[in-house]
Amino acid sequence: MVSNYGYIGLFLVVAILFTVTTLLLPVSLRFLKIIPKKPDPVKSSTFECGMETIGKSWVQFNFRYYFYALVFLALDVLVVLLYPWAVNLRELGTSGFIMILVLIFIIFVGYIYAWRKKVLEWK
Amino acid sequence: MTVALSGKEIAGQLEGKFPGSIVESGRDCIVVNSDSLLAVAAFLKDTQGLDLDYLNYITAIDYYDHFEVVYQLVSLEHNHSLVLKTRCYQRDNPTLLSVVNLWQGADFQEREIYDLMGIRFEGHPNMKRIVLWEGFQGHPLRKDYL
Amino acid sequence: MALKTEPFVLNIGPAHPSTHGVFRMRSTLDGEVIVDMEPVFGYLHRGIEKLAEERTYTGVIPLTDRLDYLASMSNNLAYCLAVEKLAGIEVPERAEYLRVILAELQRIASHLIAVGAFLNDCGAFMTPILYMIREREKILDLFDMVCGQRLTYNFMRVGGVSQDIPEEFLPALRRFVGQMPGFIDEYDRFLKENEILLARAKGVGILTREMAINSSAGGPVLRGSGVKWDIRKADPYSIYDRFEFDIPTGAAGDCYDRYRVRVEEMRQSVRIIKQAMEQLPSGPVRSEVPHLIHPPVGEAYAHIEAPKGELGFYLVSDNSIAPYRCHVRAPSLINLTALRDMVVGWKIADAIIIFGSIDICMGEVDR
Amino acid sequence: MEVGGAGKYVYPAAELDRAEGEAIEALKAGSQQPISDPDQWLDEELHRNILLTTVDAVINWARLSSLWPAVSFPACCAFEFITAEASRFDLSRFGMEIVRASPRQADLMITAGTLTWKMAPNIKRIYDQMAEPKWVIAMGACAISGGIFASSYNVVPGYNRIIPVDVYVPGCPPRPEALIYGIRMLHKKIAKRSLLQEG
Repeated sequence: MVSNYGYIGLFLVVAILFTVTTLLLPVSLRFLKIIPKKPDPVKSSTFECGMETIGKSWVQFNFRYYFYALVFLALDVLVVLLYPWAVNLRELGTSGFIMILVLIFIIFVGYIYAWRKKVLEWK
Repeated sequence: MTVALSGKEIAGQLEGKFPGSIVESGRDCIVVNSDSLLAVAAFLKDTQGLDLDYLNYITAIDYYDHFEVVYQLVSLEHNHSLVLKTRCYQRDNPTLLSVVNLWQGADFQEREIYDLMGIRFEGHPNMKRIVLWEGFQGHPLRKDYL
Repeated sequence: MALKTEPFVLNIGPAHPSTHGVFRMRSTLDGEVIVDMEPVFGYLHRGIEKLAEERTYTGVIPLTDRLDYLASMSNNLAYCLAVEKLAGIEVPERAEYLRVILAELQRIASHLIAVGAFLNDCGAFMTPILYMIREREKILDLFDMVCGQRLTYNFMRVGGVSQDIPEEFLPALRRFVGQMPGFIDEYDRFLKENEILLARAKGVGILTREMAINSSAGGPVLRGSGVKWDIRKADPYSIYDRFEFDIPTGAAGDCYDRYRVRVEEMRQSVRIIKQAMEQLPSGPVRSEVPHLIHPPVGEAYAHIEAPKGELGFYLVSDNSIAPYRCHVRAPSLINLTALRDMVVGWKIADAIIIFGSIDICMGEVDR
Repeated sequence: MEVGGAGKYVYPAAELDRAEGEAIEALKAGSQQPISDPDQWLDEELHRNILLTTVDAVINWARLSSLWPAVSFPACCAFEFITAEASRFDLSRFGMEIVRASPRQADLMITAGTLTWKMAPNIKRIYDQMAEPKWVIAMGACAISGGIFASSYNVVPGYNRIIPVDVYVPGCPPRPEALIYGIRMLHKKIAKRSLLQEG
């Protein structure tokens, strides 16, 4: 049992190590003066095919994009939860299977509701 | 074989409808004075026997004392074509009537003639430079452009 | 309840991977849907028509190479036809056949890039275009054999062709003409009923028949809308009346029809090259034309069916060694007239495909 | 779904064009003299100390073997560059097969094509927005000196009026082999680079 948690601990350490190095690498290289640093205002302005941007992009756009995001979020969480379950399906046995069925059923009800309300149709 | 309609025959028909609009009619082209251009063009486009509904190209030539604008019109069903010319004599701010409402294909070509040759087309929805930028001095394709 | 949304302006600008060169669409967007679009040109305007007025008639030929740099052979052919019509110069038989073979090879090469770039815009990233560039390399080798250059050939002269073809050209051409239909069938097997391509291109960017004629579109754009108009049949120039080939036309005038028209045209071009190869006579490749031509005072307009549409040269001469005026009827610029009406109402992804299906070349648009 | 408030964020086209025109005129006035090429450190004797050479070598090797080109394709040379990228001449042997649309991820600008005054501010802006260290290959006769169009009223006689150029590749258009030779010369140039003079 301990070795299983040991694996998770190892996985956690590697994950943290990886994120920290990728974040700190450019900072340290810049500190060691390997990466040249020449900031100028044009370099930090947004790139729009070689032109200056026109007007503001913080504008009010269509509300339906929000529905897309919501439906995606629901189904994405379901997928994330399915992965670990699918990996060790045999150890969990039928009780694990029932739990997952309940979870899928809940998300399925939400999906049917969104479908009936014609959320994704673009009027 | 695209038959080039003979200028004389078409000029004869036009003389009846639009008296005084034909300045000169060569072997395969008609020269129309500029203010009756739109009427003649509409007639050429809509009459049954001619229906020249395809504007092939518009170009302008600078002959020092006058500009000559050449339109080639083609009819896709009858497979015949006609060259229509107008002349405008002012040098500083030449203007002509735009044929965009008859043939939408004239849109960019007229803007390009304005940009490079300096001939303004009245009635064009978007009459501004097409290939050069707004602050450009002069019109490059003119013969007296340095 | 009305959803209040605000438009914002986006530059699908000059340095954009899918605008086939330096073309800018200043589009006003409402969310993803294009409300208004204004095409902006001029980023490659080199003033070729002004430069042509300071060069001799033969000196203008290298300029015409750089007009539509994907179909330089066709530009040379159109310009030489115009000067020959102006000066009344005869062209020997062998030169006529060589011109037809090279112009049709150039049409295949240009259509390969057109179709490849169109599929690239549809999202089939780099796969089809790499296949099609592989075929185009074979054509560029043939051109390399003939005139030593891969892109800007400067091969045709007033009164014929600059030099005869080497003897290994015909076997290589025979091998290419044998393989090419197989390659085109290969593309069709992948792409003809590909449901992604059908979903993305069918019914998108409809150019109706009347709008196509009214905005004087030409070439595959016009034929895609069902108008059977091809200069090689309607007004046969050089010796095109000796070959049989048919003209593919689309029905609905959407992006898929224009794509199908271009693929079919490649097959017809192979047919023409086969017939031209058998009837290729021997003899001189260039009539005696003085180096400095003095055409009589007057004007002439000659047009050909270039891969992108009707390419014409309108020359005015005043009996001097340089053209008084050399106007180029650029098919790409005129095909773009209807772009705004085809794009408004669609999303950005569709606008990129509609623009790709018109297949323009910026060297010709801006001249 | 009515589209309201159009005036607030959408500026009239004429005003935008005029602003663009002024930017072009300003740049045209300001860039009459070519910018000197950034290779003055190539020939003067380099005082390297031992410690840095291995670090130099590793970093230079890493940089030169993964140069990603930025999108700046005005004209005919673009298609020689695309065929150089394609399977026959295969630029991915040098780690260059991805052409980056945004200059943020690019460190090499291959200027394939004629530069006109209307495009000059845009090219300068893209060059400025590229991350350091960046290099420029001027590909084609038009990029070096305006080429066949040098006498035109709208052509910039050479990219070095606008941006500093590292390697010039002549030809109109240069064959892919010539471009690859130009890229190899840039690799040699990068290999000579040392951290001392950057600091």
